[in-house]
Amino acid sequence: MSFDIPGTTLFDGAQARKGYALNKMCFSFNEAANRAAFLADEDAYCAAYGLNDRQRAAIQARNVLDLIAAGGNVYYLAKFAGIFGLDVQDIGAQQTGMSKDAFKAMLAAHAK
Amino acid sequence: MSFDIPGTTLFDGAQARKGYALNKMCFSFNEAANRAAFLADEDAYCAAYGLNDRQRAAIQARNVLDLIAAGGNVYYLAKFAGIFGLDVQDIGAQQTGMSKDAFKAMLAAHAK
Amino acid sequence: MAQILGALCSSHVPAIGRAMAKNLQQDPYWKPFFDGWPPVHRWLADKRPDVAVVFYNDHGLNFFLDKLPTFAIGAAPQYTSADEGWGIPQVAPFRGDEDLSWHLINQLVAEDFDLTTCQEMLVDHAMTNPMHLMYPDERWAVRIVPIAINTVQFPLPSARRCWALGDAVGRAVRSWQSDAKVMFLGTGGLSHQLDGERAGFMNKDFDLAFMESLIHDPQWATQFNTHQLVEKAGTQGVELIMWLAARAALGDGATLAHQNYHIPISNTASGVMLMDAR
Amino acid sequence: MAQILGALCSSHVPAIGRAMAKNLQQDPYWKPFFDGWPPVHRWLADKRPDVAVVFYNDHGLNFFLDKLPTFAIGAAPQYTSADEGWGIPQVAPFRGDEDLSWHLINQLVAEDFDLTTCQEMLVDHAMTNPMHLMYPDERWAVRIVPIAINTVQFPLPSARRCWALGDAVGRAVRSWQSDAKVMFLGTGGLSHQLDGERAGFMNKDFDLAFMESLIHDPQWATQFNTHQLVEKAGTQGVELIMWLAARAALGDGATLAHQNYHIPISNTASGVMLMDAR
Ligand SMILES: [Fe+3]
Ligand SMILES: [Fe+3]
Repeated sequence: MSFDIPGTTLFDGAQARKGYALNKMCFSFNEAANRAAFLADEDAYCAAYGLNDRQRAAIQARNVLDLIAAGGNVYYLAKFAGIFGLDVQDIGAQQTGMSKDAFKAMLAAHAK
Repeated sequence: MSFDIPGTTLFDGAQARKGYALNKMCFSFNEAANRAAFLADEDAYCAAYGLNDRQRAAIQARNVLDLIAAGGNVYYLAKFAGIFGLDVQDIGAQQTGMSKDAFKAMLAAHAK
Repeated sequence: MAQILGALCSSHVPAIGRAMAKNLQQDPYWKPFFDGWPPVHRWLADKRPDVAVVFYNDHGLNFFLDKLPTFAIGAAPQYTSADEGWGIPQVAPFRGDEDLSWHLINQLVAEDFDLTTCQEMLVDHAMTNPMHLMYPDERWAVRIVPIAINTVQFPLPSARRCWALGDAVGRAVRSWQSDAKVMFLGTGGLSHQLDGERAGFMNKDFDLAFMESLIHDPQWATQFNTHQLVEKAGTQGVELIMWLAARAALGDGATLAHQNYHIPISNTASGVMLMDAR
Repeated sequence: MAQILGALCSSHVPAIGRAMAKNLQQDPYWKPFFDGWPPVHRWLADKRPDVAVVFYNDHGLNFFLDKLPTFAIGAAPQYTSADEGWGIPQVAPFRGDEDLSWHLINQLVAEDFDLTTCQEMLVDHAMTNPMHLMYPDERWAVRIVPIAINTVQFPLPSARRCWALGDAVGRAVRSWQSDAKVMFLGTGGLSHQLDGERAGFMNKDFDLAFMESLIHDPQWATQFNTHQLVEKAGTQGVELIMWLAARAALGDGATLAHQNYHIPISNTASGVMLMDAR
């Protein structure tokens, strides 16, 4: 289902179907042991969850927009980002193509 | 909540609260490895699930009415009965105080 | 638009699976039950449904009391059976119809049904036995969408609410952009009780009245609250709400294609009922 | 009969927990946000609620897509937080109010809310942060009943349906045979979006209009469908349905006791709003 809110992908049934394996892997990162296992052998961990090539590439690139396009849900992806100590401003900056400082300035500008 | 259907305990919130540990243990019997672990060391298995004394005694006695009184739900208890190869007619006979043959005859009599 | 063929309702007790595994179809105990199925086989061969939306109840395989849904719907590409505690043999996996699953989820949530959606889901004897009875060779000719209704923990959804669910499912199927032929399956019942000193209870008069009502006065059973249904049909006899939901999905008017009623199989009064959509 | 004191609505973003862990309350970035809380502390000290019914959304800690409920309600003696993927420190466990949980389950299922009941349940930052803001010493003075509303996967329940849920919860609390003093908590929002090229979106005008509406035209937001709410408030701003449910639970009429609005904390327009029941 396509949507006419620019820059926005709603996580609907179509996304959920596409992203199940990816989201299941990211859900597993709630546990520290799983985060460590991912870091120890990223390829094996992704293979165990049956990621497809597109998902695997997006994980490898740590690219949030690609992960969303591959069916990722931001709530689970945030746990993946957490492995690298990235917060929501880091991933906001990455997705909007800004520096983190520029992204934070943009956020603050909404106060006006 | 008490109920006026004789010989019947509805599995409602009061029962669910009382029986959670017992039902959780019985739910685990979906898996063969857990059934084997129970048989290998019944005390340890019951302790791991935190059964109270009443539940422990009912499990020990393999007594379905006692298990229900202790908060057991028949759907999960059936998995416990399965460990011993008991079917629903065995547990029906036990609960009604009949021999299995007498219980089966009673069932067949409903056809009239 | 999708076409609705009819609804099949059937008991699902575990003993059926054991009887099939042991080839007891001609055994005197089982023959009156299995003799109810050839007309269903002819109907399936004739109508050739593509998809079955299955109203059933989980018996503590996929759901536990930590997350117990009133209404759960599968949205998985495949559903498998599993050991339920008795080491029973597994059957071949079922193919899901994800397109229909999501269409139903979208339509039903929009109509204020508070579904639990399941992209992964084990299905128990309440799915496997009726499917196995329909297709004895285990070559499932239909894709499925499972809809599980809580009968484990009270409060259960009322018969009235289950009718509303089935009605909404039926309307959603009719609005589905697909050339698929769809049937409904309602599994459970009829009267029986496994637990308590009342174990072994059955009620032939009520069962026959209920079956009759599905043709001539289909909302008849919605007059009863859950406690009344337990009183009349037994603690597990309340599974008749699956039949009610399947009948509701047919919409206005249904004609009886076939029925069979037999006491006892296992602890249960068994019923089979096949209805054509009008 | 139980007495309803009021409703507190608040943002819940994870960064709040980190700020509290680092004692940043007087830091220039955080001060405008934390300055919104002393009036809440005075209200709590004055009113002394016994129980909080908490409308919140799980962010993938307790629920996954294999069993994703539209509405889930806790019925546990205790609720604990847990690592959500960032190794955040856990807070003290929360005591549940099982009596109220089951009273709500019985009343709500009877009113055709298709709940998923949870006798065991982990609660995430959407529970811990607002509770920690209310009780900075982590000595929770209230027992809780958590009610989780799906905001993870579309279709979400509509704003209208969430209003109806809150309304039914409020009526059920008023019929609860107890001398407990009950408050409602709605956590989430206000406008923000974490995902996509639109990340960083906020909408001050809409947020202020929404907050104002809760006092003078409380069902105002129910005119919007979920897509409109995403457009106006962002993909995570839809969490305002928690505020709406909490306000609905108050019933007719509510008076504003306190409010605070500040941009930004983390990626979010933060709001705090305290309403007295009439
Ligand atoms: Fe059954
Ligand atoms: Fe949130």
